[in-house]
Amino acid sequence: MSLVAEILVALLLVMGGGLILIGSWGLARLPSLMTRLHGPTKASTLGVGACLIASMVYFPASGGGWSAQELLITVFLLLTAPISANMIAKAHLHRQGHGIDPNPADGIVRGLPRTPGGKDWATFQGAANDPAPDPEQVPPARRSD
Amino acid sequence: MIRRLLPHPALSVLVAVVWMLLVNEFTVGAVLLALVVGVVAPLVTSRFWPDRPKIRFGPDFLGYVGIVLWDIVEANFQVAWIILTRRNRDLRSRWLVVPLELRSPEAITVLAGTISLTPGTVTSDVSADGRALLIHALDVADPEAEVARIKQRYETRLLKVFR
Amino acid sequence: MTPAISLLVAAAVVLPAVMGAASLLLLRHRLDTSRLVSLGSCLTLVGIAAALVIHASGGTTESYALGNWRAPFGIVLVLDRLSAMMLLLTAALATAVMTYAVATGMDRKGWHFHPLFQFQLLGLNGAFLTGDLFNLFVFFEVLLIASYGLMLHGQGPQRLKAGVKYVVINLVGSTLFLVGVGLLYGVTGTLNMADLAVRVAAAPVGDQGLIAASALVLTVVFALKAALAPLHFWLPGTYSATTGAVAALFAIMTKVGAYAIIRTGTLIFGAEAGAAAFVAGPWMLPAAIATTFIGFIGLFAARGLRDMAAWSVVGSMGVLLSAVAVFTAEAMGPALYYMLHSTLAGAALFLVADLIAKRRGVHVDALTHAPRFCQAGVLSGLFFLAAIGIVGLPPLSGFVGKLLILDGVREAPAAAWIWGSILITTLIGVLAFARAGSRLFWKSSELEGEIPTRVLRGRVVGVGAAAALVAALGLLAVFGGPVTAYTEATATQLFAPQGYVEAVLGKNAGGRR
Amino acid sequence: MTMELLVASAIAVLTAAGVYLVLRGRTFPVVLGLAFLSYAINLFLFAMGRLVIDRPPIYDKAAEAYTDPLPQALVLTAIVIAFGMTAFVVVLALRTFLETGVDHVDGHEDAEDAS
Amino acid sequence: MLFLLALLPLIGALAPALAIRRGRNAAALAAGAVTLAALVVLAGMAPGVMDGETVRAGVPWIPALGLNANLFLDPLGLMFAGMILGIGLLIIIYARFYLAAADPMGRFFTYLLLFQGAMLGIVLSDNVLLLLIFWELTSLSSFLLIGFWRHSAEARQGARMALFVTGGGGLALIGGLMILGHIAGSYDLTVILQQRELIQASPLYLPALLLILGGCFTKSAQFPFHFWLPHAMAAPTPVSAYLHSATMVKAGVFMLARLWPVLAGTEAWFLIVATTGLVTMVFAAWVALFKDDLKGLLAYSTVSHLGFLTLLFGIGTPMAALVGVFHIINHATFKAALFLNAGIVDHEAGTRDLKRLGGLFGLMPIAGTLALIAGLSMAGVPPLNGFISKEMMLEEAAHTVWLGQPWVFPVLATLGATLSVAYSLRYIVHVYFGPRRDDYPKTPHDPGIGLWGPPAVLTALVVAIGLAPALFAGPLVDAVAEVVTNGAAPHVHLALWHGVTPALFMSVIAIAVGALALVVHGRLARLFEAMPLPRAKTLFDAGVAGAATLSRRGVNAIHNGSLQRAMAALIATAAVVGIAGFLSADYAGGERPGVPASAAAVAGWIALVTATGLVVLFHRARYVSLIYIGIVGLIISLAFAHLSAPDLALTQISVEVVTILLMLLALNLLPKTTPAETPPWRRIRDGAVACVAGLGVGGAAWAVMTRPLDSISGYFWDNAYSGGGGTNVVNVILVDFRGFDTFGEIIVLGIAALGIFSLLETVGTGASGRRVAAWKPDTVRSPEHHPMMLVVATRLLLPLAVAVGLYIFLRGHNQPGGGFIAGLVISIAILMQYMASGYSFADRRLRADHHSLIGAGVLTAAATGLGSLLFGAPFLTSAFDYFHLPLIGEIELATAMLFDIGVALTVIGAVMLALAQLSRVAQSAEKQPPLETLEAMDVDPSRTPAAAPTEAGQ
Amino acid sequence: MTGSLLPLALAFALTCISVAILLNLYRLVRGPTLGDRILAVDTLTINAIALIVVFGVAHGTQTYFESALLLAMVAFVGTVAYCKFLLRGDIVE
Ligand code: NA
Ligand code: NA
Repeated sequence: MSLVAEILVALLLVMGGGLILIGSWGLARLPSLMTRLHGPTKASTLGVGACLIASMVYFPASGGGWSAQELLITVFLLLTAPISANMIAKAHLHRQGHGIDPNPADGIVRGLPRTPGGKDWATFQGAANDPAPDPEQVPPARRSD
Repeated sequence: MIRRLLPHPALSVLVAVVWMLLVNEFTVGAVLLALVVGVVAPLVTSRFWPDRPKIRFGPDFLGYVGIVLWDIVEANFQVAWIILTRRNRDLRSRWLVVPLELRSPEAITVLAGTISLTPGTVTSDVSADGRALLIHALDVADPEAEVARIKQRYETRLLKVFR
Repeated sequence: MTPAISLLVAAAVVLPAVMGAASLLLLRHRLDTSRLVSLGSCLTLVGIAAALVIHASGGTTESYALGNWRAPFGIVLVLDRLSAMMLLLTAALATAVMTYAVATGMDRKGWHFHPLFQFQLLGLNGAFLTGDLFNLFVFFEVLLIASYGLMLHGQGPQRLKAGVKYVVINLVGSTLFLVGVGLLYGVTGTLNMADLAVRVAAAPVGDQGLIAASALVLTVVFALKAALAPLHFWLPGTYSATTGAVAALFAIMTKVGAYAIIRTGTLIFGAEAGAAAFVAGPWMLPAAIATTFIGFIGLFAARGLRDMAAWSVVGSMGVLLSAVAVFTAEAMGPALYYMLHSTLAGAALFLVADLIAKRRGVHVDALTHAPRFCQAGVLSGLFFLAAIGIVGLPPLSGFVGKLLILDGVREAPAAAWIWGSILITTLIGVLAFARAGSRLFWKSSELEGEIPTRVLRGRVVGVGAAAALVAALGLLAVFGGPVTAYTEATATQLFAPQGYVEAVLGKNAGGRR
Repeated sequence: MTMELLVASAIAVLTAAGVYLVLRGRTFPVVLGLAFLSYAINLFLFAMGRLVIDRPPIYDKAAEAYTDPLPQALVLTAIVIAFGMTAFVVVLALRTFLETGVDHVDGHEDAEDAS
Repeated sequence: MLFLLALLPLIGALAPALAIRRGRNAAALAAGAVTLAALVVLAGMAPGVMDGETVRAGVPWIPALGLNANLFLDPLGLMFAGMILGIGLLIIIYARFYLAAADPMGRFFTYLLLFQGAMLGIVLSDNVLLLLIFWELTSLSSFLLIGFWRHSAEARQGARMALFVTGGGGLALIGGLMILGHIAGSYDLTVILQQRELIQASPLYLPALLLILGGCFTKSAQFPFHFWLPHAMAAPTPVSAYLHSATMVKAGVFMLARLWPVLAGTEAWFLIVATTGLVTMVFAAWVALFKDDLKGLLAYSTVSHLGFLTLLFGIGTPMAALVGVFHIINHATFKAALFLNAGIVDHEAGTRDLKRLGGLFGLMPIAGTLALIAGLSMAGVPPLNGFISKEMMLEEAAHTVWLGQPWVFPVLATLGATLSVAYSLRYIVHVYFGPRRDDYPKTPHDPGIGLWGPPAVLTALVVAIGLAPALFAGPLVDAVAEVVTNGAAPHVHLALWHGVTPALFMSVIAIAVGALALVVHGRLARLFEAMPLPRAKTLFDAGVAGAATLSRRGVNAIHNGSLQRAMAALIATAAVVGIAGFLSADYAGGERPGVPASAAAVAGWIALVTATGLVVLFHRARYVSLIYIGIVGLIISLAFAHLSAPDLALTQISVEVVTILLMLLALNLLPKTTPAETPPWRRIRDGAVACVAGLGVGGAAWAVMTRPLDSISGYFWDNAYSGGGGTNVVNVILVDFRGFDTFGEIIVLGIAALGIFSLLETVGTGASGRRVAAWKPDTVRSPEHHPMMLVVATRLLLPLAVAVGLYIFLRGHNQPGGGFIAGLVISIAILMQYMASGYSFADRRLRADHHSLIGAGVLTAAATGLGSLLFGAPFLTSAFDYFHLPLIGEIELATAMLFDIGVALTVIGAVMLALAQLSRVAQSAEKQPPLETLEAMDVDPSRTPAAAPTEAGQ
Repeated sequence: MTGSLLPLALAFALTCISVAILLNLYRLVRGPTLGDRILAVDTLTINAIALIVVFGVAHGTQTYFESALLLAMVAFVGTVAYCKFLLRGDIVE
C-alpha cells in the first residue's frame, strides 16, 4: 500500500472514530433530547461515512478489488438518519406535549411555535382532512399556549 | 408498453446502480443482471408508488446534491465543535418554523432530510396542513436569518428540481 | 437397502410433508378433498409402515443417506426394528384418530386441521427415523409446533390457558435439548448418533464428565416429553383441555420422549459409553416409580373422564419408564410391548371420553350422575374395556404388558419397588375407574329421562374408531406371541448397537458422496 | 481476558436472565425470558464450534485456517426455529389475554401463591 | 376338547346377548344350552380323568413371557368344573323364572356365562399366568353381576367393594405366583407343582406365600377381608347362589388346594392359613347368628364355611386336605340350595327379613321341606352330607396343636360348629315355623317348578351324599385328594358313622348347645348389639373416601396447574441432574489457547450485560424492556460477525427486527406493565435457580471452548465446493449436507404461521371478540397515523430493499446470505410499508396469498428433494453445473438454489402471514377505523388546494 | 512509517467506537425519556456499523459488508417501530 493511501486511510479512520466518539459524547452530555438528537444524526453519520470511505480506499489500495459497496451503506444512512431523527422527535413532541415524563429542557412544555397556517403540528393534529381535534384531546401541557 | 415495463425509469436506473454497487463487479453479465433487476424491482413494487414525483435530473439536481454533501461535512464539524466546547447553559437551542412553498411530499421530505443532515438543525415535525416545518436548532443566534438561509439555500433549489 | 425399501423409508417422511403442504396450498377451502387426502395419507402410511416392519423384522438395520451424503456427514434415516415399529404404531393410531376426527366433524372446528395433522405425522415419523441427533431436535420441533396447533384446535379459554403452559414449557425444553446436543457436539465433534456412539465410547476420561452431563440433560428433555415426574406437570392440563381426537393422537407424543430415551440410552449412552453408560437409569427409576403412583393416584383428582384419561397417560408412562430405566434387554422388550399397548389404550380412552362428553349435553364428561344418554350401552361397554386396558386387567393387552414388565424386571435390583408400584397402582386404578364408571353409567340409571342429543355426527364411524382401538388392545393380547417376539428381538437389537453403527457407518451404509 | 471468558460469561448471564424471566408470572416477561434463552442457546451452540476470529466459513485462497461451519449451520436452524416458536407464543399469549382478560401464565392470578 | 370346554362359556356369552332379541326364553335357552354343552363335554372327559389320566391341551401363547395357553383337567379341576357347570345350569334355569320382566336378561346371562367361563378357566389352567388372567376375569365379571341392579346404590357399592378386595387380592396373587414361577423356572403349574423342595427352600418362599394367600383370602372372604361378601348380596339371588356356594369364593379355596403340594406343610403355612380359617369360621358364624336378612345370614355362614375349608387346608395334613375336598362339595350343594331357597322366600313373601317372616311352612311346604333338609345339612345334623364332613373336620381339629396349645383348635372348632347349628336352625325355625303371620308383603305360596326344581336337585344330592357318601362322593373325593396332596392322602372310606370319637362328642355338644342358643336367641342378640363390632362397610367407605379425598387434595396441591411451578421443576431438575452428572465422572481442563479479547469486545460485553440487567430489573415496564432487548440482539449479531459467522450475524440481525415488530404489535393490545406481585422469597428462589442454571450452561460452554475439537467438519470443507457447488460452507451445509434439517425448519416456520393464523382468525368471536370490541387505547395517542416523511422514505427504500434481498439470495451459496435471510429482508421491506403507509394501503397492494406462499415454499423444497428420486438418488440429493453463456460468462445453476427458493418463499409467507394477521387484529380493535378514508399519508399538501389552509385554519 | 500508522489509526478508531458504545449505554441507562433510550439504541446501532466496517479494514475482509448494510436497514426499521409505538400504540394501522 502506498504511503499516501495509508495516510489517507488512517486520517479517515481517525476522523471517523473521532466523529463517532464526539457524536456519542454529545448524546451523553447534551442537556435535552432535542439537543441530543443533533449529535448522532450528524456526527455519527459522517463518522460512519468516514470509516466507510476509509474502507473504500483501503481495499483497492491494499491490492484488493475496487469496492463501492460502502457507498451504499453511506447512502442508506443518509437516507434514513433524518427519518429516524424525525420520528424520534415526533414521539418526543407527542409525549412531552401530553406531559408524559416531562423534561422541560426542550421547551416543548413551555410551548412550541405556532404554525403559520393556523393548523397545529401534525403530531398534535394529525391529517389535514381529519376533523378539528376535540378540545378534550388538546394536550393539557400545551393549553396555556 | 415501455411505461408499463418501466413505471419509474429514474427508479430503475437507481436500482440498477445500487445493484452494481452491491455486486461490486463490472462485467457484462453483472450489467445485464443489473438491468433486469432495475426493471423487475420497481415493477414488483410499483403498486406501492401511487404518485410519481416529477424530478429534473439536470444541473440543478447535481448542484443541490453537491451543496448538501458539502454542508453535511461542514455541519458535522460545526456540531462536533459545539459538542466539544459549548457549555450546556450557553447553548442557544430553539425552535424554528420554516414556512414552505414546496407542495409535493417528496420534495418536502427531501428538504426536511436536508435540514436534518445539515448544521445544527433537526426537522421535528411538519404542520398538519403541510405548509411549514418545525425545526429544532442546536445553537442559533438569529432564528430569522437561519430560516431565511434554509429557504434560500435549499428550498429555492428544490423548487427547481421538483416540478 | 433395496430401492423399494429406500423409497418407502423416504416416503414415510416425504408423504406427510407433501400432503400437508398440498392440503394447505390446494385444499384450504375444500374440506371433503382435504379429508380424503388426509385419510389416504394415513392409510398409505399404515401400508408403508407395515411393509417396513416386515422388512425390519428380518433383523438387519439399514440406513438411508439423505442427499446421498454418507454418514456421519449427511443426515441418515435409519430403519431398524424399533423405528419401523414406531412408524406402524403412529400410522395406525393416526388412521383411527383421523377417522374419528372426520366422522365427528371436529376437523371443521378450526383452521388447518388437516395440514397440521399431516405435519404432526411428519414430525413423528422424522423423529423415529432419523439417525442424527440434531435432526432429531428439528423433528421434535416439527412435531411440537404441529402439536401446538392441534392442541389449540377449536380454542376456547380453557384450551388457550392450557396451551400457553404447554407451549412455554416445551420451548424451554427445546432450549435444553440444544444444550445437550451442543455439548455433545462440542466434546465429540459429531452429530450422527452412530458416530456419537463410536466417539463417546472412545472419549478420553477427561471428557466423560461433560458427556455424562449431556446425556442427563438430554434425558431430562426427553423425560419432559415423556411426562416423567417431576416434569409431568404440563400433561394433565394439556391433555384434558384439548379435543378428544387430538388428545388421542397425543398418546403417541409422550412415547416420542420414551423413544428418544431408549434410542439415545442404548445407542449413544449404552454399555460402551464409559461413565455415561446407562447413566440416566438410576435417576429415572425412582422418578418413574413416582410417576406411576402420581398418575394413578391422580385419577382421584380427576373431575372428568378426560382428566382421568390424562392422568392414566401419566401413570402408564411411569410404568413404561420404570421398565425402560432398568436398561436391560429383558426389561426393554416388555417396555416396548407396553409402549404399543399404552399408546392405543390411552387413545381409546380419550376417544371414548370424547364420545361420552359429546352425548351428555351440559354434563359433558364430568364425573357426576346425569340422565341417560344416547348410545350409553355401547359406550359403557367401550369405557369398561378401555378402562380395563388402561388399568391393566385381563384380558386386554394391558395385563399382558404388565405381566411382561413384572417378569422382565425381576432380576433388577429395584424389582421389588417396580413390582410394588405396578401392582398397587393397578388396584388404585381399578378403584378409581370403578367409581367413575359406576357413577357415569350405573348411578345415572337412577335418574329419569334421557339427555336429548343434537344431531350427532359419527354415531357409527366415530364409535367404530374408538372400538377399533379397543379391539386393537385385544388383538395385541391375542397375538401377544408374535408381537412380543418382535419386541423382544427389538430389545436385543437395541442392546447390540454394533449393528446400528455398522449399518450407518459401515461399508454397506448408504450415501455415495 | 479471553474471548472465551467473555462468551462463556455472556452465556451464563443470558441464561440466568432467561431463566429468571421465564419463571415470572405474566406471559410478556416469560416471552422475554424465552428470547433470552434463545440468545443464550444460540451463543452456546455457536461456541461449541470454538471461537475463531476472522476465519469465516467461506472459501478463500488466502486463508489457511477456517472456523467450524457446522455449529453455524445448526445455530441458523435454531434461530429460525426459535423465531417461529417465539412468534407463535407471542400470539398465543395475546390471544389468551384477549380471550380471558388475564395475561398470567396460569390463566388466573398467581396460582402458586394461592396454594 | 379342553379348549372347547374352556372357551364354550366365553364365546357362548355372546349367545344370550344376541338371542335376547328373540325374547327372554331364547336368552335363557341359549345360556342353558351353552352350559349344558360344556357339561356334556366335561362328562365325556370325566371317566378318563377318574381313571387317573390328566387331560392336557396347550398352545404357546406368549413364549417370551412363559405365558402358555396350557390347560389340564385333573380330578381337582374336574370336581370344580363339574360344580361350576352343574350348579351353573341350575342357576340359569332358576334365574329365568326369578328375574323380573324389566330386568335385562340378555345382559344377565352374558355376564353369567362370562363369569362361568372365567371360573372354568381358573380350574383348568396349567399355567399360572393364564390362571391369573381368568382369576382377574372372575373379579371383573362378578363386578358386573353384583352391580347388575345398577339403580341400587347397595349393588353399585357392593360391586365396587368386591372388585376392589378380590381384584386387589388378585394383584397380590400375581406377585405371588410370579415369584413362584420365578423360583420354579416356569410358569407352568405342572412344572411348579414338582418343585416343592426348591420352593420351600427359597428365601422368596415367604413373600410368595404371603402374596398368594393375599389372593386366596380375599377371594375366599377370610377375616379380615371378609366384609365384601355380605355386601355382594345386593346381587340378584341367583348370582349370590352361584358366586357364594360353588364358584367365586371357592376360587381362593381352589388355589389353596391347587398349591397345597408345594406350599403346605410349613410352619408358616399352618400358622397363617389354619389360624385365619379358624378365626374366620368362628367369627363369621357368630355374626351370622344375628343377621336378620336371610341373605346376610347365608353370606356370613358362607364366610364361616370358607373359614372351615381354609382351616382344613391350613392344618396341612393330607387327611385334613381330604376333608376339605369333601366339604367343598357338601357346602356347594347345601349352600346353593339355601340361597335359592332364600330367593324363593324373597320372591314369594316379598321380604327377606327374618323379623317379618315365620310360619311359612304351611304356606310353602315344598320350599319349606327343601329348606329344612339343606339347613340341617348346614347345621351338621345326620344323616346329611354336612354332618359327615363336619365330623371329619372336628376329628382333625381335635388332633391339632396350635402353638403348643392342644385345646385351642378343638374348643374353637366346636364353638364354630355350635354357632353353625344355631344359625342354621334359626333359618329354618324363624322362616318356616312359629306362628303364621298376616302381614307378609305378598301372599306366599309355593312357586313353580322353575324356582323349586333347581334347589330340589341340590337337596337331593345333599341327602344322597349324606346317606351314601362312599357311593356318591367317595371316588371323586379320593381322586381329588390324591391330586391335592400329591398322592399323600390316605384312602378313606367315607361313611356316616365313624364310631365313638372325640368328634362325636363335639358334634353332640354343638347340636345341643346350638339348639339352646336358638332358644335364648333374643338375649344373645341384645348381647351382640351391645358388642361394638366395627362396621366394615362404613370403614371401607370412609377409607376409600378418605383416600380419595387425601389423594385429590395431595394431587391438586402439587398439580395446581401453575406453569411457574412446572417450569421451576424443569429447570431445577435439569440443573441438578446435569451438574450431578458432570460431577459423577472425570473432567480434565482443556488446553486450547484462548483468543484475546479486544477493547471493542469488552465494550460489547459490557453493553450486553448492561442491557440484560436492564431487562431483568425493569421487565415490568414492558415497552422499555423491548428497547433494551434490542441491544442484546445487536451485540449478539456483532459477536457472530466478530467470531467469523457472517451468515449468523445477518440472520440474527434480520430475525431480531422482525421479532421486535411482532412484540410491539402484540404489546399494543396487552397491558403495558407487569404488576408487582411476586413475593421476595419467590424472586430469591427464582434468582437462585437462574444463577445455578446460568453457571451450569456458562460453565459447560467454558469447559468445551477451552478444549480442542476434532470434528467432522473437515469433510464439509473438502466437499462443499466440489460436491455441493458452493463456497459458503455454511450455506452448503444448510441446503445440501443437512438440507433435511432445513426442510424441517421451514416446515416449523410454516406451521408456526398457520398456528398464528388459526389463533387470530377467531379473535373477533366470543369473549375475545367482546374484549376487542370494548378495547380502548391505554396510551395517549397522536392523531397522526402515517407521517409524511416516513411514507415517502419507505417508498423509496422498498425497491432498494427488494434489490438487496435478491442480492443476498443470489449470492448465498457462495457468500454470506441465502434464502432465509433474503426472505426476511424482503419481508422487512414489505413490513416497512405496512408500518409507514398503513395496513389497508399495503395489504391492498400486496396481492399474495400468504398461505399459498408457505405451501408453495414447502412444496418447492420437497419437489427439489424429490427430483433426485427420478435419477435414482436419495431424497434431497443436489446437483449443480456451470454453464458458459456468451457475454455473461460462467454461471452456476444448482438445485440447491431451487431449494433455497422454497426456503425464501416459506419465510416470506410465514412472516407476512403472522404479522399481517396480528396487525389485522389491532385494526379490528380500533373503534373508528380511519383506513378507508385516509390515503397513505396524513399530511399531503399536494392534495390540499392552495386556499385550504386559511379555511381549514378557522 | 508504513505499516505502523494504519494499525495505530485502527486502534484509535476501534477505541473511539468502543468508548462511544459505552457512552450510548450511559444514555440508555440514564434516559430520562423513552425518546432518549430509543436514540441511544439507534446511535448504538450506527456505531456498530462503524465497528463492523473498521473491523473489516483491520482484517482486510469484506465478508461483513452485508451485516453493516442490514444493520443500517434494521436500525431504521427498529427506530421507526419504537417511535410509532409511542405515537400511536399500534405500529401498523
Ligand atoms: Na427453540
Ligand atoms: Na446462508
